[in-house]
Amino acid sequence: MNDFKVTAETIDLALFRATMQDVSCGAYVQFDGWVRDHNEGQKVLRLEYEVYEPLAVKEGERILAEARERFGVSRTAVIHRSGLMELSDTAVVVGVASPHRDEAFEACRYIIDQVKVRLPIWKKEHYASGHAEWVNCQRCAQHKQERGARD
Amino acid sequence: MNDFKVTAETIDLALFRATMQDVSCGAYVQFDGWVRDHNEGQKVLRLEYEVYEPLAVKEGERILAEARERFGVSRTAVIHRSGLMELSDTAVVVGVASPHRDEAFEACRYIIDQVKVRLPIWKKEHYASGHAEWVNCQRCAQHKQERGARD
Amino acid sequence: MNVTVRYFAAFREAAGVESETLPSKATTAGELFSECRDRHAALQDYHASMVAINEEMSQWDSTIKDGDEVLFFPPVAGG
Amino acid sequence: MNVTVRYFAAFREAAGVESETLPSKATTAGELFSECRDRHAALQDYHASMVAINEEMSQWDSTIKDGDEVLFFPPVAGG
Repeated sequence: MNDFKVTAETIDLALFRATMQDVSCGAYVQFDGWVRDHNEGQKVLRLEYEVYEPLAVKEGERILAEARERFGVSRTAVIHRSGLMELSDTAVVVGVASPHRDEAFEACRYIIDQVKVRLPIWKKEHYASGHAEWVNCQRCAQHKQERGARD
Repeated sequence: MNDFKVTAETIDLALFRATMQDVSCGAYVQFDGWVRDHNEGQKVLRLEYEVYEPLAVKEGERILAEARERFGVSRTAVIHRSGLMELSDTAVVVGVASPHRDEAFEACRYIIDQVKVRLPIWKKEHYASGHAEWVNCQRCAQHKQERGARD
Repeated sequence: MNVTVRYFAAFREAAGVESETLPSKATTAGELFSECRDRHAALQDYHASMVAINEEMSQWDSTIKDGDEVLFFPPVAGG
Repeated sequence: MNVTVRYFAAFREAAGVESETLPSKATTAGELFSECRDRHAALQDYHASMVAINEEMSQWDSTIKDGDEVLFFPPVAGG
């Protein structure tokens, strides 16, 4: 099973969703991360993701297994982009199908939070100023801490 | 603006998602309600939704405005099916776009919870036994109560 | 006074009619519902049900007046 | 002993190399990183960074041995 995928191509969202379909499930929650035009006051022109694929996939599969185990959801999948991306492109998609919606929301949230802090993936933002920078996820660091405190 | 729609046709999910795109948003959360093959131990063959459209749309728009107000999200939309539906059909889709994901998850959750308890929409399940029944949402009643206690 | 009542879903099936205009002495939507139960014994209680008056979601103790259209909504299950 | 080090993202740009095999006296991944900072002054501290040894996510106090491949991951930002 390889439900965590990395791709350098545009993510095929219709295909992704089709693979999540499950007649025993009443709830499907999907998170899409989009390339947005600003970050911390700077105008963003494009993004670049560097992914160390062997470990990103291995650890990504682990995250999905944890989500199924913890929340009892039926299906989980992620596709993460690598390489250069333009504004509004989908950088990551997380899908969770479950009989009921409580678990689907919780598992989807868990997966994207973990993806942001545990996987060897780096984001470089290219700004209108001509400058480019590797970005740390401020909010994510915070989430990690909060989760640490809860666990 | 009419972001809350009712339709007797199959929901066009690709079109729905395209209308949610927003270059100022980094997060998009979508909830799909699917027709599942069982409910409380009974095998379900198909579903029927009765919708009183004038008030469902009016109250639905109100729910979306509340979500934007409470959570500060950028875009919200819902399409709800009416009429006869088969297994795995999408009965409802909720989309929320926001600069950050916290708010997108919370607003999406808020909208679907409210849609389930506040709108003049009724679900009739047709069972393998030949029997058919108007369904009350047990979990929803519970959510309503919990929310009431919090508010 | 006369009011028009519309029944939905399980209420419609219990009442056996979709809509009816009837003379009423009720002052509230709840009282009107009781009168309708007298006409249609199969109607359940309005516990957990909702009511709309002239296309506005209302309360069971909302006042009704001559010519109102009152919609009886059994327990809902959207999504 | 000899180990192979791979730098990613900001670390690669700071080190100016993608990978290098070097002699080391380090017993832990953290000590190895310090040796690498001596070679490449632009490398930042490993605060909030991660390390993998032979394709397994590891800790900065994990033991390294001759022939290991050690991957230095600067602070990540998936999604």
